Formats: sequence, C-alpha cells, structure tokens
Amino acid sequence: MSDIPTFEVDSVTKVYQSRGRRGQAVEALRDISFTVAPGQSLGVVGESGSGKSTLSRLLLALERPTSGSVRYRGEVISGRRERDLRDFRRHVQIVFQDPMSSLDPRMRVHDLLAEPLRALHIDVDEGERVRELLASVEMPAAAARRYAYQFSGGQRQRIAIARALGPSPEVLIADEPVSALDVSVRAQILNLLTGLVRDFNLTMVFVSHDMAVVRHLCDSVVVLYRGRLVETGATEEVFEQPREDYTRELLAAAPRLRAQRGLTPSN
Amino acid sequence: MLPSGARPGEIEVDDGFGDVEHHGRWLHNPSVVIGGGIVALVVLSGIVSIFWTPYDPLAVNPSHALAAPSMSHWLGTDEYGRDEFSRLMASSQIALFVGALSVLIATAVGIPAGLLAAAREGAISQVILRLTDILYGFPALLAAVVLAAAFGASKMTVVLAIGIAYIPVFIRVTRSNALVVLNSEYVLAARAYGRRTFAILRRHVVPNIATTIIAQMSLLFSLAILAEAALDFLGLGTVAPTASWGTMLASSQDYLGSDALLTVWPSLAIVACVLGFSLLGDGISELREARRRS
Amino acid sequence: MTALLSVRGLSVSSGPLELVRDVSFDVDAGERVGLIGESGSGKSLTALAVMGLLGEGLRASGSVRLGDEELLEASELRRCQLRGDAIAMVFQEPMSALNPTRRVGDQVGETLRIHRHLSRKAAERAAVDLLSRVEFAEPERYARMYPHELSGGQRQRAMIASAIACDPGVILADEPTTALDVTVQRRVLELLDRLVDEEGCALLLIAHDLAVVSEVCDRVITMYGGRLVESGSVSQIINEPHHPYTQALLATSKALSVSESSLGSQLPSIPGTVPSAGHFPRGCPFQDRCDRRVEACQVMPEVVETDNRALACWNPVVGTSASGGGEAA
Amino acid sequence: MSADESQLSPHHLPSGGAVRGQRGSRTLGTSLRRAGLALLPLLRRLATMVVALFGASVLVFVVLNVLPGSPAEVILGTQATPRAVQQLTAQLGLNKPLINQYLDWMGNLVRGNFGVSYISHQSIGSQIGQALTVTGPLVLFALLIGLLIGLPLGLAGALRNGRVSGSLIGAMSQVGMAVPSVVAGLLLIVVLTVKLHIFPTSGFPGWSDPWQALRALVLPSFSLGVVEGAIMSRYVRASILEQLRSDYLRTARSKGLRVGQALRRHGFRNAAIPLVTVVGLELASLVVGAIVVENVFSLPGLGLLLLDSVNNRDLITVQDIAMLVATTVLVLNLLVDLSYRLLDPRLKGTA
Repeated sequence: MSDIPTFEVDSVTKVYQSRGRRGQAVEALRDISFTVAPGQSLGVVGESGSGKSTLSRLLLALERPTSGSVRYRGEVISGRRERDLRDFRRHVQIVFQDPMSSLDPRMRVHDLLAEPLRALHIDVDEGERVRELLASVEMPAAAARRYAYQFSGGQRQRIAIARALGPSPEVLIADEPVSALDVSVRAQILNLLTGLVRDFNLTMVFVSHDMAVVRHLCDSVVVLYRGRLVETGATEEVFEQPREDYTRELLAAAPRLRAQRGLTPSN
Repeated sequence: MLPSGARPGEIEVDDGFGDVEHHGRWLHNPSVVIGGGIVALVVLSGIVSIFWTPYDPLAVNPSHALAAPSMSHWLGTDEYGRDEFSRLMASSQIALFVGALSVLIATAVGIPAGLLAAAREGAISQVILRLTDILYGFPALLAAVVLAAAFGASKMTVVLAIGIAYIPVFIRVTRSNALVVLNSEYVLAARAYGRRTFAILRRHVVPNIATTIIAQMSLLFSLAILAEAALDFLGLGTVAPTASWGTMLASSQDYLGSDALLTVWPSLAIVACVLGFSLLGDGISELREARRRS
Repeated sequence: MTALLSVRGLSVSSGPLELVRDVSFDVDAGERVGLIGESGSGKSLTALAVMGLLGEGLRASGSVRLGDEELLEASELRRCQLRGDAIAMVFQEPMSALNPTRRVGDQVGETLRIHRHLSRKAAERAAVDLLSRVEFAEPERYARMYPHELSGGQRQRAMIASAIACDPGVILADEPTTALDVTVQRRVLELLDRLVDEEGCALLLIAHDLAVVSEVCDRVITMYGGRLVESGSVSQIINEPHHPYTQALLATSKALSVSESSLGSQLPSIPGTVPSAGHFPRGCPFQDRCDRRVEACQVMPEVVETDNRALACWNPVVGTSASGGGEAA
Repeated sequence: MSADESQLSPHHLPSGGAVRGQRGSRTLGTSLRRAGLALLPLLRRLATMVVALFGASVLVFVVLNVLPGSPAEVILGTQATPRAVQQLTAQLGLNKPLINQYLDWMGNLVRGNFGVSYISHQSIGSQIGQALTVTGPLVLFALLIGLLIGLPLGLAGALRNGRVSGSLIGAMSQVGMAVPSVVAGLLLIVVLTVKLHIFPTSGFPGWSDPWQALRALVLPSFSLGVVEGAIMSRYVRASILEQLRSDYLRTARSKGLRVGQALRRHGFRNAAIPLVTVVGLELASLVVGAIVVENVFSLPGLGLLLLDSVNNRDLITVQDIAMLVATTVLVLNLLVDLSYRLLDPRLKGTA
C-alpha cells in the first residue's frame, strides 16, 4: 500500500490557448515528471512564469494536462469527471498564497470551515468540527462568528489552513502560503505547518519561490524554470550540491544576512 | 470590537470593522440617507394614493380650472380643474409600477443570462453576448417607439421597452462581476473541495455580486422613471386621462405662458424621484467600495 | 559634519490616527541607510513624507532638512525644484509607477527635461545613455517601447535610470525589489549598489527583509508600529541587536537560511499579529508581542542615542546571544 | 520580453540552445504576426457588428409585422371594401411571404434605398435626409455644450475633491443628471421665451436663413446639452480622480512636476481613454434624446418624423428610422472600441 506513490506526474505538458489572439499559445509546463511518496514533503521551487501554479492546479485536477497524466495513488485523475473525483477531493486540499482572496468575504468563519464538509458530504457535527479545526490552528472558538476580513493576515492564513484540514486530507498542497505574510508572522505559520504535517501525517507539496523556506520545510525538491523541470532530488543534495546552473543561481541570488555590506555571494 | 490593546492569543479584530459598526455605516452615508428618504417618500405617496388622495385625481371641475395654489388645492388645479397634488400622488403609482416592473424584467432575464455567460465560457457565452450586442442597438426610447408602433401605446409597452432595453446592461454587469468572483482564489478553493458550478454560483457568486446588482437596480430604476416620463410625454405610454408625470407635463405645455406652475410640479416630482433612486444606488456602491478598501 | 538628509521628530497622521510618530534619523552624504519594517510600520509613509508626496488626507509634522533647507516648510514650487533633482525616489511596483501610455525613453528622460530644460531630442538621447547605464543591451530599442512590453526587472531598471538622471544627492528606494523574482532582485540590487557608488549619492533603502538591507547598506533603522525602535550600523544590529523586535526578526532570519538545513525544527517566532496601521497599543508598540515586557512598557520609551546607535526600549537585550528572542509558538 | 532574463544569465537552461533557436523564430514570427494582428481583431469586431445589425433588422421587422391587420386597411380606412384592400395590399407587395418582404426591404436598405412611404407617398430617404439637417446639428451642438460644461466642471470637481466646493459641484451634477431633457426644455421655454422673449418658442425656419435656424436650435441644444454636461462631469471627475491617485502620477511628481503639470503630461491622455467610451455612448443617447426634445420644440427632425410615422402607422418609415438609429448606436459602439485601441498601447492587437 505504502509503496504506491501519492502522486505520479508523468511527462505532463500544459499549453494554454489564449482566447482572442489567434495562435498565441503559452506553454506553461513542458514534459514534467516526478513522484511524491506518501509522507513526503516536496518543495516545488520556481520564479514567476516557471509554471509552479499551473502545476498545483494540475495536482488538484482543476485543470487537465494537454498531454501526459497525473495519478493519485495509482489512479489517473487528470481529465476525470467531477463526480468520479469525490474521494480524491476529500484527500487532497489546498492552501493559497493570499489568505484574503482565498476566503469568501461574505461568509463567516464557521461557514468557511463548514463548506468543504458540506460539499463533500462529510457527516459530522459542524459546530464541533469547526471548534476542533480552529483549535488545531490555535485560534479561539469565538472566531467562528466573525468574517475573515476582521482578522489579520496571519490569522486568515490559519483559517485557510483550518479549512484545508476539514476533510481530514492526506495531502496538503500549499501554494506560497507565507509569501503574503508579514515577516514577523511567517515563522508562526511555518511552525504551524510543520506541526500539522507531523501530527496528521500529511503528505505535502509546498510551492514557493523562497529557497530558504523550502529548505526548512521540505525533504525533497523540484526546481522549475519556464515550465521545465530543471532539477529534482533530496533537499540536502540539491542545496549542497546543485547540479544545474539555474539552481546554483537561484541559491546564490537569495539574500543573506551579513555583518558587513557586500553583494557578492561568499563561497 | 475588543478593547484596544488586546493581548496576544486573543482575537484581534482588525480595526474596528465590527459587525455593529458595519451596519451603522449605512446611516452615515449621506447619499443613502437622502436617496433612501426620497424613495421612501415616493413609495409612501404611491401606496397612500391607492386608498386616498385629497381629491379624485380624475374628477373634472371646470369651475375650478387652472386655480392657483390655495388651502383647498395645495398645488392648484389643471386645465380641467383636477387637483394637481392628487394627480402627482396618483402619478407616483405609475412611476413606481413602470420602474419596478421594467427593472424586474431586466433583472429576471439579465441576471441569469449574465451568470450563465460568466460560468459557461465558449459557445453559450458567445451567443448571449452577441444577443446583447443586438439589444444594445435599441435604447429604451427607440424600443418603446417600435413597440408602440406595433402594439399601440400603453403602460405595458413602456414597461416592456424599458425592461428589454436594460437587459444587456444587467447581462454585462452581472457577467463582469461574476467573472471577477469566479476567477478568485476562494472559488478555486471551493472547486478544490468539490463544489460544482451551480453551487458556486449560488454560494459564492450571488452573495458577492448582490450589492453591486442592487446598486445597479436602483440606478436603472431612476433611468426607467426618466424614460417613462419621456415616453408618456410623447404619448407613447400612459394615455390621458390617467395621471402620470409625463402626461401632466405634456398637457402643461399649452399653459407655459400663463400657468408655468403646471409644468413645475411634475418636473419637481420627476427630478426628486430620479434623484432619490440614483442617490440610493450611488450610496450603495460607495459603501461597497469603502468596504472593499478596508 | 551636518547630515545631508536630517529627519527630526517626523510624524504622519491621518485625521486622529498617528501612522508615524516622532521619527528622527540622519543620512549622510554617500551613506546607505536601510529602513526595515513590516506592514503598518510607517516606513513607506516616512519616505513619502520626506519627498512631500503623501496622499490625500495625510499630514506630516516635525522637520525634514535636506542640506540647509527645511523641506516641510518649503513652498511647493521649491519642493518641485528639489524633487527629481536633489532627491529622487524609486517605487515598489514598477508596472503601475510607469505611465502605461508613454514610451519608456520619454519617461526616463523626463527628469532632465524638467530640471535641465533639455529639448525633446536631447532628452531622448540622454534617456538612451541612461538606459545603457542601467544595463539595457539595446537602449535605443527599449527607449521606444511601452512599459508593458518590458519585464518587471527591466521596468525597475528604467525607474532607476530616471531617478539617477539629474545626479541627485539622495535616492529613496521604497521596496524596489519586493515585486521582483529572486534572481532579478539580485541584479537590481547590484545595479543600485554600483550606481550609488559611482554617483556618490546617499541611499535610503526601504525593505522588509533584513538580509537585503544587510547586503546593501551601512546602517539599519528598524521601525515598528510607526516608531523608530532601533538603529545602528549593520554589524552592530546583526551581531548585537538590543531591541527584542530586531532580535526576534534576526533569530528567524538566521534560522531560515538557504545555506543551512533546519528541516523540521521549530523556528524562533514572534507571537501575536501585526495590528493595522494606527492601531498599535499605547506605549511601546511592540509590548503585546514582546517576551521582555515590563510594567514600564505601557509608556512609550524615549529613543536613546549612544555610540552611534539608537534604541527605544525599557528592557533591552544585552549580550550577544541571538537565540531565544520570541517564544517558539 | 524574454531578453531581460537572457541578459541575466545565458546559461539558465540545460537545453539553452533549443530555447535560443525558438526565440529567434519568435522574433520573425512576431513581426509577421503583428501586421496581421492589427487587422484581424478589427475585422472580427466588424463582423460581430454586421451580425448585430442583421439581428437588429430582423427584430425590427418581425415586431412591426407580426400583428394581423394590413397597412392597406389603415390607409383605406374602415369603410374600404375587402377588394380595394386586397388590391392595395398586392400593390404594396404586402401579399408576398414575410421573408420576401424582409429581403426586399433589406436589399433596398443596403443599397441606400429607403423606399416610399405608403402614407405620404414620398421618398422616405429624402424625408429622412431633410430631418437629419435638423437632428444632426442638434445632436452635435448638444454634445458640444455637454463637453463644454462637463469637462471643466468634472475637472474642477476632481481637483477640489474633499473640499466644500468639490462636494457642491458633485451635488450639482447629481441633480443635473436627474433632470429629464423634457423638463429642461420646458423650463427653458418658460424662462427664456415666455418671460424674457429671447428665443423663438418652437418650430424651425429652415436653413435658408442660417441665423434664424441657429437661433431656433439654441434652446433645444441646451435642453439636451445641460443634462448631458451633468452626466459627463461625473465621468470626467471619476476619471481624473483615478489619475490623481495613480502611482505613475506620483512618479511624475517625484520627478519634480507640480500636480497640474503632472496631470497635463501624464493624466489627461489616460483619463481620455474611458471618456472616449462615454462620449460615444452619450452621443448615442443624445440621438435618442433628440426624439423627445424635437417634440418639445416642434423641430422637424428625425424624432418628429418618427413619431408622426408611428401615429400614422407608416410602418416602413418607422422600420427605416429604427434601423437608422440602431445602426448609429452600434457604429458608435464600434468606433469607441477602435479608439480605445488607438489610445491605449497595451491593447494594440488584442481583440
């Protein structure tokens, strides 16, 4: 059972045919292959235009690949009809970058957290489950009565994480979950994620442009550049001995704390 | 709202947009207060006029024709001795009826079509948009003339004309606002936990575009009243002797030199009523903007 | 020696809300100062107040001196003469900061047309030179393009080109690389670094990332909740932070590093949330989130200047330990 | 666009060669495509307008021809014998199937032949042409007045935003928008004609005496234009305010431009983009508004002709004028779209 990979991405290419302009096709991903093992924390690293957001949508079966396939626990999910995906939807949840735009401003926190349970027909006591979820992200139960805009960025991201945990997923896809947060709040959310992954035994796909965060959170990594997979491997290996120039450049470009000013990376 | 200086761990409500204050904001917006007040007054006079007016708005009294404002006839009488005030009151019925029914037609067709065009990209959306292109060629007045030519002038041709003419407006407003919601991350999140299109429209799109639509309805209500007045004036809508602001204006034309007040009263009524609805609509949009910025 | 830019007791308020309170600092000629802080810290407002470009409803008080001139009291005409000529600014969002309907060269050369009264032709030629100085390979071609035809990094470089056009004494850069990718960020920082060197002008670099500031600047000012909480040389701050906020930020920053593995460990973090601008507690703005809070924190601590550094804290961190700091959540 | 990253580091990809090759061909492809792109969306937009016009014509024709009862009956009156009616029906071509009647009408219309009224027996084309000599100037004057009022008022409103004078301007335009042109017209007549005898009440003397003709058009143009000005001032105000709050205006000021200079150099052109739409759409609404105002002032324009035709059940004339107005509105929409593309470099080549 456990040797079936959680995700198998097999030579996936995604081309967007933009409307309006004829013949303007944008190749978001090209021939990407990798697997995610159960319990693994995979970091997907790339800059803007690398296709990392497209990749997370493909993993969620929200888009279908132009060619190639995505399998979840051995079953092809790409291109399946929505009604055949109900089990999959329970098992794979997502947390987005901007906790303001990922929470419906017209819903109270209670409804935000109960919505996935209702949509997936999960038979639980809503009130109790919402309290549980809020507790697991270290938010007081009273939060349930309020709207998302009444909270600060970090708190909203906690709510978004609680929503993702609602259906007791096996996989959490996190799309830049701390990029929009204040520096002094990032560490809290990263610690929360680390704890949740451990406590709930989650498999995680962590999409980010921030190499330092990926190094802290992920045991393996996929580096994307302009829709292509540049390098993949165990985090330690890739960070310590990057094989590709682009990976090296990404690592070198990350700003470092220095006691004396100087921009040239010290090797 | 929690007292300021909440300790860590406590929930901090962002900056005082607590529920109470949020609802209170409606009464702090001058556009909403003034517009709402005028609208309420018009609606009230329309309702009251069904049961009571100082005089029968249709009762002819030649001996009192063209009387100046007095204690018995507050705003004077028209060329047939009918009480101006009573006729103004009765006219608000027509204005409200035409406004409400035409906005109802426009929304009943426009909103579902707009939602459909937003949710179903491709052929369906294209067909709907091309149909709105056609309707765009027929502003309310032109539509009313064509309908009146075909079916004869009546209140209903006016309602139909205005209603149809505003369908494309609602389609566009609904569609563009719905597209913003449909492209949002919270809808993506809803799709990720298995919500289908229809449920997303009902649970996310409609609640989020409701304020905009209501503001638009209020604005179009004001435009409908303008159009109705113009059409009645042209003799393409309500027909004499039924009182309406437009017909009152039309018959006052003959007395511009002698009894200009006959023109002034319905003019004021129209301007006030239109102003009321447009202010209300503006106020609602302003509140929405303010909330979005917060 | 008098500072080139001297800010004293600067406050920015929006109606009853004080968004920046009593901020004082100096920037000497040729010096590079980093201003760090997160949302609501007032760092951008401080820069805009210095430029005299605060938005509707915002008011600045206190003193901002450029050389011998008091800017807050200068006429708008005089300030216009100084803006772009003696003091220039680079903004965060290079897309919206450039006019979408005018060509890049036109916008880069505009500063020269305003202050040096160059003709359109001459300004165009100067713009091409400026673009090549900010490392455009084909400056003539890019000068003719519109902003939307450029990438984010190119747009920001064009912004920098227009900022250096009149050799200003001070450049204010408000999060110039926040909207950019890491590799592009590095390049823009290097460019800024080189140009500031060549021009010998002073730089006030506003950022939320301590690491970025430490790479480019000589001195660091930390703001929190509209207040200056600590300032000092980069080495003083990095090696020996005194304010609990600076210290906690550093601890997180050190733990999260590309070059060292910290897989699965707890990061040192600061509890609580950042209040929105103008809603920080009375007294020390950081007290609610601080693990070194004492009774006195309910009163705003004075900024005390010693040994070329400044600090506003009743219970500062002493000693070199950069661990601990905030509690691990 | 991609050149930046290639300057940054030429070694980004393991398969850099392939990428570079692709880029080379892209440049050639781009230049080829650009030529086509400039035309293609234009043609597509033109096609959708033709489709919309076709739809509009069908709509007008069907609505005006579905009702039973032949125009021949109307013309001949209630006393007419069935035989006479039949004869006239055949004579008018009304016994043909509807589809043929439609094709006849459209075919003539496309060739510029508006047909002959079966009421007045006059050429509809020449009647419309005559009417346009009144309606055309009326609409243009009204637009001019609207702009002359709306632009400065809106600009002042934006620049004085937040002050009492700004709010006053806002309130004025809000009230102005609520005034129907009928009301404006009647009140102008009351004050300027009846009380002060400055302008002629109504009617139109014809262009043989241009001075009198212009005098006759002054009040109608103002009735339309003043209200239009109020509407436009709101759009102008909103558009200028948006510019004043834009980041690039702040950039311009950071270079040393004063607010007014920055607005002139950077704001006006961008503010004009949404305003072009407004002018286009308002021009369309003025054409329709003219129908009403011509009736207030008894001007022999398109509106009066249309209304007379409705009252006489002169359906072909109604059809023709309705199509003319609908076409005008749709063409204005098209022009607005196209001008957008001229003004905004970001939209070049998009559909």
